[in-house]
Order: sequence, then C-alpha cells, then structure tokens
Amino acid sequence: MKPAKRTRRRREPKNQVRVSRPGLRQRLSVWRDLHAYSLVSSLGRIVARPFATGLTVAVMGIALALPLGLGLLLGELERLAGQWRESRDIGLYLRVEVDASGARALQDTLGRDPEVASVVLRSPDEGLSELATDPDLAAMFAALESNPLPWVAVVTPAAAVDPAALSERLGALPEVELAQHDAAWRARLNALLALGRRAAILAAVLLGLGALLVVGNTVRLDIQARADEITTVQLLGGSDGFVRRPFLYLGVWYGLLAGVLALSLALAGNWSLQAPVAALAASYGGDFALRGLSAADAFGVLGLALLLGWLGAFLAVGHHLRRHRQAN
Amino acid sequence: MKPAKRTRRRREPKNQVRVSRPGLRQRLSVWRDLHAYSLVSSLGRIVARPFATGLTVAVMGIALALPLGLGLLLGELERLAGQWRESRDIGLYLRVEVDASGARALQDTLGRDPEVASVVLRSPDEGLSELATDPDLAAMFAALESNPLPWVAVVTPAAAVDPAALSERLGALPEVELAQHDAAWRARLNALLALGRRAAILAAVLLGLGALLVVGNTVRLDIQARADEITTVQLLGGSDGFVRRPFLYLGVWYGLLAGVLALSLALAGNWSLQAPVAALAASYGGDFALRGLSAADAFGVLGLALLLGWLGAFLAVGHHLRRHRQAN
Amino acid sequence: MLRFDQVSKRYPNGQLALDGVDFSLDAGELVFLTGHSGAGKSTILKLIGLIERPSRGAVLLDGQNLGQASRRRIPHLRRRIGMVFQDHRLLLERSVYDNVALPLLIAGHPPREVGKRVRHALDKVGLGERERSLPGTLSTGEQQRVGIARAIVAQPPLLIADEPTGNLDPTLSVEIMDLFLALPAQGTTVLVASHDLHLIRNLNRRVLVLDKGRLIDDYRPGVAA
Amino acid sequence: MLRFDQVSKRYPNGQLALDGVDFSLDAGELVFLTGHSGAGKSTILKLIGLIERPSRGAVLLDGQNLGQASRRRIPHLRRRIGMVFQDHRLLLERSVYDNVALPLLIAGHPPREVGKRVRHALDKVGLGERERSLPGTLSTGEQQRVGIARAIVAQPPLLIADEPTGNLDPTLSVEIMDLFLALPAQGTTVLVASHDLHLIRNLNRRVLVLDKGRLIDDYRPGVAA
Ligand SMILES: Nc1ncnc2c1ncn2[C@@H]1O[C@H](COP(=O)(O)OP(=O)(O)OP(=O)(O)O)[C@@H](O)[C@H]1O
Ligand SMILES: Nc1ncnc2c1ncn2[C@@H]1O[C@H](COP(=O)(O)OP(=O)(O)OP(=O)(O)O)[C@@H](O)[C@H]1O
Ligand SMILES: [Mg+2]
Ligand SMILES: [Mg+2]
Repeated sequence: MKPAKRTRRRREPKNQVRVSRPGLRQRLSVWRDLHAYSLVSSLGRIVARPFATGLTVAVMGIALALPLGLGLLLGELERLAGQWRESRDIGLYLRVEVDASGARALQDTLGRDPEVASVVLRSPDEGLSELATDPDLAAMFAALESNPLPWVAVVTPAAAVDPAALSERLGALPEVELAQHDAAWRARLNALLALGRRAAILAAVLLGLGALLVVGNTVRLDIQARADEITTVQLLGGSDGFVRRPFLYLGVWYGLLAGVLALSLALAGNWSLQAPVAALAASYGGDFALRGLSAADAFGVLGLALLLGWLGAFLAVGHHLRRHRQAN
Repeated sequence: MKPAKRTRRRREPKNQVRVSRPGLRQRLSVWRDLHAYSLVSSLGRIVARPFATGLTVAVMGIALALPLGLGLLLGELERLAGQWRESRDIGLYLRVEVDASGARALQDTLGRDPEVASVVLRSPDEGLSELATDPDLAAMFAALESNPLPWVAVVTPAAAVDPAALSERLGALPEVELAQHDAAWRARLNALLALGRRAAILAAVLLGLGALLVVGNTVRLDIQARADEITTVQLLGGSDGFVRRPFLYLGVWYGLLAGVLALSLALAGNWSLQAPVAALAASYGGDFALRGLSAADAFGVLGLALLLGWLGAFLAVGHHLRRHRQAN
Repeated sequence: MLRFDQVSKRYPNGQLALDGVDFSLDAGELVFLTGHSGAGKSTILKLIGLIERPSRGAVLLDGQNLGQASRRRIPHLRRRIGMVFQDHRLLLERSVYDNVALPLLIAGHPPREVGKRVRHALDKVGLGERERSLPGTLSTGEQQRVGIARAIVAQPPLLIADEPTGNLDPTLSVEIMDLFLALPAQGTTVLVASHDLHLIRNLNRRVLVLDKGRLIDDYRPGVAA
Repeated sequence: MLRFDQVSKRYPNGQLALDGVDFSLDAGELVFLTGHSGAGKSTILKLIGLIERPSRGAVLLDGQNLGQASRRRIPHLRRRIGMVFQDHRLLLERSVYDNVALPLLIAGHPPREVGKRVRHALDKVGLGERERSLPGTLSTGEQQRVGIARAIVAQPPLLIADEPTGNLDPTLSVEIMDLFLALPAQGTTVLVASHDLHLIRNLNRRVLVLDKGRLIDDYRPGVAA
C-alpha cells in the first residue's frame, strides 16, 4: 500500500465528494485556522485550570532553575579561577642584606634576560603597607621597630617560557632568598575546581534529566487524563498531527512559563547571593562581583525551556499514539 | 445534624438490615481486608504500568536525591571546617637568634601562664621536614646551605581564653618574632562557608519544594485520570476514607521507591566523588575522606520519602474530594 | 418508604428539570417512571441517590430528609440504595467480578460470602461465564447487565434503575424486568425509569409519567384496570 | 459500496464475535442490523469504522480493503464515514456546538460554512437551543442526539449508527428514524444497528439479523412482502 500523500484529495472518487473542496489559498487559511484552533484550545486549557497549570509550571520551573543556577555558579567560579590563573608572575624574595641599589641592579640584569618580559620592584615599605590591609598583620607589624621585610622583584615571564623552570633558575641567583611561583597552590586550586566541576556535572546531569522527565511525565499524565478525547478525535478522522498539535502547544506554553519562572528564580538567587559574595571579595581586597544573566543568556534559557516543553510533549504524545495504534 | 459516629450500624432500622452484620472480631477482619484490598490494588496499579511508575519514581527520586546530596555535601564541608576550626593553636615564630635552650626556657615560662593549656616546641629541623612534604618547597630548601627556619612554639590556649587576645599578648614577648593565630584566614573560611551555606539553603528550599510539588502533582494527575472511578466508588457508598486509601498506599509506594532511588543516586554520587576528594586531601597532606551515609541516615531518608509520598497523596486526594463535593 | 414532597430542581445553568413533583413509594412496591427525553427521569433518580440536591421541597427516605443529610452520612445512605446508571459507570480497569463485588467490599462483607453472592448475581443477568472479563471487552448490553448485577448484589432495601433495558434486545429486556419484578417479594422497593412503553404496558404496574419536569400522571393498574 | 466478504472476528481474549459474515450494501441504501445482546452488531460497525480489523475475510469500502488500509490512510477513510456511537463519545469539556463542529474542523472546512451547518444539524435533532451547553448537563437522550448531529453534519457518503434510539422515547425515536430515512435521498448510505424491533418492523426496510456472530437472515421487504 502506498501511503497517502498530499495528493489524497484528488484520489477520492468524485461522486462522493459533496463537501466543497478548498483551493490553495483556502487550504492555507484552513491550515492557519487549525493552528489557531490548537493554540486557543491549549491556551483555554491553561487558563481554565490555573491551579493545575501553576503546579505543573512550578515543578518544571524549579527543575529548570536548578541547572540554570548551577551553570551560572560554575561560570562565575571559572571566571574567578581564570583571574587567578592568569597571573604567571614569579615573586623573588631578595636576601635581607640586598638594599635598594642592589635591587635596582638586579632589575636591570633581569630586564635584559630574554626569558623575562618585565620586572617590577616592590620595596619593603610597599610590602608592609600591602600586608597592613589585613588588620591582624597590621597590628603585628606596627609592634615591630624596623621593617623586617626584604625587597621583592615581581618577574613576568616571556610568553613562551615555562614559569616553573624560570622560577627555579632565578631562585638560584645569589641575591635571591626565595623564588615563589605558587605551583603547589595552583595545583590545589585546580584540584578543587576539578572536584567542583565533577560535582556540578553530576548534579547538572541529574537535573537536566529531571527537567526532561518532569515535562514528559506531566504531559503524559495530562494525555492519560484525556485519552478518551484523543480516541474520539481519532475516530472522527483526526490525523496524528491534528491530535498532536494542541498538546505540542500545551508543551510550549508550559515550557515558556517554566522558563520565565526559572529565570525569575535565578535572578532572585543571584540577587540574594550578591551581598555575601561582595563581602567575601572585599575580605580578599578584590572587587569580584556576580555578573548574573545577560539578555542573550535569558533568551537562550527561554528558548531551551520552550524546546524542552515541546520535546516532552512530542515524546509523550508519540508514545501514546504508538501504544494505542493497534487498538485503532 | 449529628455526624454519624462508629455507632452508625446500630442506628439503622432493623427491618431493613437483611445483610448479616459482623461482630467486633469480624469487623477487625473486615478492616484488615479493606486495607489488604487497597494495598493490593495500589500495588497492582504500580506493577501493571511499569513505564509510568518508572517515570514517576524517577522524577520523585531525582527530586529527593538532590537535597539529599546537597545535605551530605554540606555535612562534609562542616565537618572539614570543624576540623580546621577546632585548632585554636597559636604559632609563636621565635627570633632567629633564639636557640634551643632559649626556646626551652620560653616553653617553661609559658607553661606556667594560666591562660596557656600547653606548649609544644618544633625545632627548625622538624619545620624543614614538614615543609619538605611539598615538592616545590623541598627543592628550594634543599638548595639552601643552612636551615633558615626559626624555632616555633605551638601554644594551645586554656579553655575559656580568647585566642586572639592571647596571641597579641604573646606576640609582644621579646623572644617572639611573629605570633600567628590565622584570625584573618579563619574569617575568610567562615565567609566562604556562610556563602556556601546560603547558596545551599537556597537550593535546598527550592529542591524540597520541588519534591513536594512533584509528588503532589503526580498523584493529582493520577487522580484526575481516575476521577470517574472515584466518583463511581462514591456513588456506591464508598466513604472518603475508602476512596483515599488506595491513593495513600500508592503515594507510600511511590515515596518508598523514590527514596530507594534517591539513596542509590546519593551513593553513586558519593562513590564518584571519592577519588577526587582523596586526591585533593592528599595534596594537602591530610587524610580527609567522604564519610557517606550511615544506616540511620539511610533509614531516615526512606522514612522521609515515604512520608512525603503519603503527604503528597493525602493533599492531592483531599483537594480532589473537596473540589468534587458540591457535585455529589 | 420514599416520598417526594413538592420537589423542584433547577440546575446551576438555569434549566428547570423538575417542577413541584409530589409522589411516594411504599416499601415493597415496584413503580415505573416514564416520560420523554429530557423530562426529568434521571434527575428524580439522582435526587434519591444524593447525586443532586433539590432546589425546593424535600426528598424523604424512611422519613429522613435526604437534602439535609450530612456529608459523612451520605456514604452510609448510599449503601442502602442499589443504583443502575444510565451510563453503566463500571470501573474499566477491574474485572466484571471485581466490579460486582465492589458494593459488598465497601459495606465490609466477609470474603467468604462475597464470592457466592457475586456469582449468584452474575448468573441472574446471564453473565456467569464472563466474570474474568474486563468491562471494555463486553458488548454494551453486557455492560448494562453487569451494572444491574452490581446494583442487586448487596440486596439493598431500595433499588433505582435508570433505563436498565436501553441496550437490551426485547427478549433480554423481559428477562431483566422479570428479575426486577421478583425483587419486591424479597422486600426490595424498586423504581425503574424507562422509555420502553411496550414493556411497561405489558407488565401492568404503577407508572409515574413526567412531562417537562411535571408529574402529569400516576397510573395505578388497580384503579384504572 | 460496502461489502463484507466472509468476515470473521475473534477478539484477543478468544471471543468469536463474528463468524463468516457475508453481505453487501448498495450506495444510497438504508439497512437495519439487529440481533440479541452480544450478537456482534457493534463489532460489524467497528470493522467498518476501522476501530477493529477482521481476523479473516475482507471488508471492502468502495472496493478498497479496509483491513489493509495503511495507518496514514485511516483518518482520511474515517472522514468519509459518519459514526453514531453506542456510548455517544462526546468531548465532555467542549460545548455541544464545538462537539458537532469537530468533524468539519477536522476535514478543514472554512469557518463561514461551519456555523451554518452545525446549527442546521442541531435543529434536525431538536437541540437548536442547547448549542452552548456542555454535554455533561444534558440528559442521556439529549447526548445521544448530539452524537447523531455530529455524525450527519459533514454529510458523509456512509453513515453507521449503533443503537441511535436506545435512550430515546418512542416519539423521538420515530423522528430520528425519519431523519435517517431522508438521508439516502441525499446520496448517503445508512446502516443502523438497533434492538428496537417494533420500530424496525413498522419501517419495512431491509434488515440483517445476527445471532451469535452469524448472519441468520437478510430480510428484504421487496422479496418478503
Ligand atoms: N447537570 C445538569 N446541568 C444542567 N442541566 C441538566 C443537568 N442534567 C440534566 N439537565 C437538564 O435537565 C433536564 C432533565 O434531564 P434528565 O437527565 O432528568 O432527563 P431524562 O428524563 O433522564 O432524559 P433521558 O430520557 O434523555 O435520559 C434536561 O433538559 C437536561 O438537559
Ligand atoms: N474488545 C473486545 N474484546 C473481547 N470481546 C469483545 C470485545 N468487544 C466485544 N466483545 C465480545 O464480542 C461479542 C459481540 O460484541 P458486540 O459488541 O459486537 O455485541 P452487540 O451485538 O453490539 O451487543 P449489544 O447489543 O449488547 O451492544 C460479545 O460477546 C462481546 O462480549
Ligand atoms: Mg436520563
Ligand atoms: Mg453493541
């Protein structure tokens, strides 16, 4: 049997076609009418049951808000880590006996080293005032009669140079007491971030799966409650597309509303974390602030929620239609 | 009108009671039969629709697993922070010119101080070998011809003493170069933890709400699909309790299965984080390991899940019965 | 045992379904209720079954005003009324046996008794061999008979049946009517709504005739014959 | 236009509902189908409506074997058949108007035409004033008439009706039958399953009689009278 294609109308025996058949323009308007019908009937369903709709949208919205919030959090963390990681500088703590002129001489020498991009000197006074931003240490240093800090040369390696190797080479210079490159500290940060990322991915997978399940399950149960209606429409000659359309619109509405809810929740979360993050950043003397959602992000989230709603509805209706195929 | 109480059977006119009325023992057995009936019929429903049940349980299980995982994570963090915070010790870095005998003399003096509980000395050699566990620093120290580290006295304050004040007082001693109490570091840790706790509470509130919504919504949709059945049972004289019971059992089954799923997910998550946490702990030279779930925790989670399922079902059926009251 | 006292029923949409209906049934009577489509037959039965409440007047069952029955009392009242619904109202996911057993289960009968009674009721409507079937696999007439079996299984003091033979062929209709006719002898009062004027005429029993919500005739064979 | 060729139907549970049924309808004919409860009347109509498929034999509509219709073709075939269901099958959440308009909507008629046709069909079954009601607020007989209006609204080439007067009083039944009798003049072929032997006898048309799934009589008034 050949499946019926778009030409089906012409195939029907003329003597039985007593219902006037529309032309191309009218067929377009019929198509538009059908969609308008689905749109209105799905909207009507949503409006007629504010409580049920609210529940469904709340569940979906929360399911979407969580991976969204998690994603935002990870983004901020990566940004922060990036800021820290960018600093490839090596700190050279000079011997206490090296004075200002010795330090300047070293700066000149190092400035000519091809592996070094730039050298900045920090005098013991600068170091002291920097440490003094910490109230604990400030009190301690204030108690000292003389500044015990050495001169420090902050070396930025040239682009292609391995900072660890350079750090080791410079550490061997006679003027240098200690070369600090923080490789260990960086390794720890990376391990911590890897751990965070692993936990976040685990949670995101669960949450993404959860969101899809929630949408699919909700539409499935909605369909189950209307199985009779679907069967009747099929018996009256409604095609799979005709049956599917109102549910797809319903899924899209759910997705859209849930997306709006998820965005609101994410914004609220962002807002409520703003103050403690700022406090934390201030305690480190930094000026890190949560960036939040861009308009593009927001549209992306809405689009994704909409798509998810559509997909959940599509899968659920498809499953229903397939299951009830034999019976019809 | 007085509501009918347990005595209702006796109130009925005798001439219409042609159905044999059971005695107390039989009534107990009838009660048991009714429960068995609800139990079996709800189980039957679960078994007859493995796909639908699977979906519902998956949604609920994930909704439960997330706050569970989050709670576990917070617990571990608190434990870790607690370990760190427990240390109230003050490190006294003595001047370089203070030698072993000077250090021992100071230890004696401090040992008699009423604000000090105990004093432990660490020699420069001990300090060196401790620092040398960090590969970076080990290389650096190996390059030094003599040990530049001072003697360190680790002071544990007496119980009621404020470590910060003690630290300041001891820092002023002539032998002491630097008293380190890490108040700043601690403040940062606390701020970080407060931030984490705030984010976690936000997420937990959302997730807990989500779990309740999911259960309630699922049972609500389930009921909606069986509204006809409920009405019929009511028309045949089924009391609210009779109508409610199978749904309560259904909710309990859902909750139980979801609890099991949530536990499995939490265990899987715990297992998959074990390795990176161990790696991280090792990089700090510590031996921190995830503790995971105790049997008591597991039972608590199951009980909570069960209760949540029951509650969701109770609310949903109650809502349905109330809404359809006028009609009947 | 049942009395309608100037009962009117106006549905929320303004439709006046009953208008001052007044009649009473004695215990052990069998009465037919007839009238055109939309006359109000089902509405009368719904008032008795506490599915609707009267807008005016009172429905009294054994002297108790059903319109004032408390919510908690309704299930107990309903257990004393066997109802055959015009749309059957079977539980589609339960077997025929389970459907018929449901009223006994609700009333809390010992399981031993249940099996015997259910089989007896199914035999009476000629469906003894279909007890394991699901209602969806029965013909409409067979479903209607399951509904009848369910209504009589608990031997209620009052039986109300809405169009119990609407989907049955004439032979079966007569058999089912014979079943109803035998009930008063067991002490059951029976009220049957039906269009089947042929059948009703032949049985020569009391007939209430409704027209647009008004009771226009209360034909008693003893008086007219 | 419709032919049953040695059709048997055995349901999955083993029930043999039809056993070698053989008949054919010409275009523009009106035929009754009768038989006891469970004889297989609804099964015959379900085979025509592609709700079930025959286990053996072939059902041919305009020469096309319905048992082999592809899944995608089924909706188009169904749009050419008007069906009155024994259990009405109305959409309970849509108004009477929307229910009757549904086949036109599915077939894609221009909205202008729809309103006119729906009102015309509702007037024919005497429910012109109830178009805004929900099916749940109608009496069973009224619901049945909505189902009839929905089946005729698209003027299908073939109309099959399962017990269309089961819930109607005798006067209305005659009116509805008159409605069906007028359809062949418009070119519609009509097959009506019914128990109402009184009604069928008076109309003196062709009658197919089923008994336990077998066609035991094909009475044609021209031959017998
Ligand atoms: N729930 C309702 N809301 C509004 N109107 C209703 C409702 N139920 C019934 N009606 C209207 O009340 C009138 C009487 O209905 P009822 O069902 O009692 O008729 P009936 O005599 O049983 O008819 P039938 O023989 O067709 O079953 C009808 O006009 C019907 O449309
Ligand atoms: N889906 C099904 N599965 C199994 N058996 C079925 C199914 N549908 C009908 N039957 C059986 O097939 C036989 C014929 O059923 P059908 O519905 O065709 O009878 P009918 O003539 O329409 O009866 P009625 O007048 O009672 O509606 C009956 O014995 C019925 O129990
Ligand atoms: Mg009625
Ligand atoms: Mg039938």
